[in-house]
Amino acid sequence: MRAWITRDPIEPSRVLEGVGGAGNGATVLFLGHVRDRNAGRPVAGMLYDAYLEMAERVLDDIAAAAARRLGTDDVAVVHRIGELTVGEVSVAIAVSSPHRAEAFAICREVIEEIKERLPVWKEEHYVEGPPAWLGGRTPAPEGAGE
Amino acid sequence: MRAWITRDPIEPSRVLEGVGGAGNGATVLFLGHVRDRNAGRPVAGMLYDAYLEMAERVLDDIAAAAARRLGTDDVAVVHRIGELTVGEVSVAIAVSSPHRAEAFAICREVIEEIKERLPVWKEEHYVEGPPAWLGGRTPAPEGAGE
Amino acid sequence: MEPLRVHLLLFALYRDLAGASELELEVPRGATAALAVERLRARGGGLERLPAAPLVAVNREFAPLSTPLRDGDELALLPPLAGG
Amino acid sequence: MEPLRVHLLLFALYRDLAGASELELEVPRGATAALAVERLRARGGGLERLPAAPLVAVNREFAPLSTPLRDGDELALLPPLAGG
Repeated sequence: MRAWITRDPIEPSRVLEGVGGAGNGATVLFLGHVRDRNAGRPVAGMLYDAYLEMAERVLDDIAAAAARRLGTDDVAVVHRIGELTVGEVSVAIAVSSPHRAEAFAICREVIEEIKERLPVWKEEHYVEGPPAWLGGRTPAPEGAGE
Repeated sequence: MRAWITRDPIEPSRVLEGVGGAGNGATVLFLGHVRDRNAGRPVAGMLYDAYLEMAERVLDDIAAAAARRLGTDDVAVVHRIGELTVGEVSVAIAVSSPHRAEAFAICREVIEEIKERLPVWKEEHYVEGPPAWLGGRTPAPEGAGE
Repeated sequence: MEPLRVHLLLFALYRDLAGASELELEVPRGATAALAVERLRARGGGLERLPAAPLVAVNREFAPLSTPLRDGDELALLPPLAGG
Repeated sequence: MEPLRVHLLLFALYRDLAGASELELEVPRGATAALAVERLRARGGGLERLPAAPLVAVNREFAPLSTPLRDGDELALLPPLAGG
């Protein structure tokens, strides 16, 4: 199981190296990218800010919970922070499992958990006009009270 | 949109190169691997046989249908044939989409379609004892009559 | 009338059962894929071990066994599919 | 009694609104996170633009605003989360 936060470009092949033991028949990799537009407005890039020490712990917790569900260590997740340009990868999640249904389900759960719980924020930079912090989510009281 | 069948090892990074246009916020990559055991029996490797000319056309059809649903060309799929050892990748599917729910759903559909319709067969080679062709699927009459 | 010549392909388990991957077969005009399979099995020599109603493809398309054959068609007998 | 010293962290939009990313704050013993936020906003100078009931973390764990603070706690005000 590996979880980390980086300022450097994410290499999908390095994330895949963290999974794929011989007992697994399926690997699912998710990549999140910076899109070139949002709500019809041309986007130039995205600045990711994080509460780094907390984000590292939360990301580790999310990966550990996924590994517990899998029963193996075959989870790798990385989130990038800093300035990203259009098309760059902001988050990558790799999950391997004996069977594909579980690999798809757990990979999907990890990205949903990241969106729900990771203390990371993004400021969208537009081709024209001032940048704006994007609205996000507030964890449910259960999550906030944990 | 790219679909191909190969006798060479599959490089996930090459499959990812076929997708990920700037309008996309999400990429999902699926990899199928040869497992080290099946029904509790230690496996040494797998021989993939194909009706090559038909398999190339069917794989192309499957990728084209996925691209139509996406509305973009951001689908790449490759299936390997020949002799594979444990852990090697037999099939890889990459799908990019503006939103992650669609990328997950269409990637999953492509692997299900491959299992349902691709004229490929596999002979499992065991650590001990003679090899065996694995049982598979017969397309539904609708599929067979198309 | 001249019989039809059909080019027959066998894969995986069926190739092993038949001991051949390609065969030429002559069937009467108007024959269906089902009749071609019946004639093939009647040859014996291992071919009788092929199933009576396999999945087939005619000219690289899945096709019902009731499909009429034409001269020069490629008829493939396909074991249950196991890609992925 | 000595007041509590709390180390306050502000991120993203809240950092921009406050014009600061870190602040030291003194609050009375027995103060909750909610009271610390109230005192912070009362300082003015832009801090009044922070929401009265933000998401908070105490010592790097999400925590309810009713959480009592201890001396030296790290209290972070978190805008709605937007990772991924």
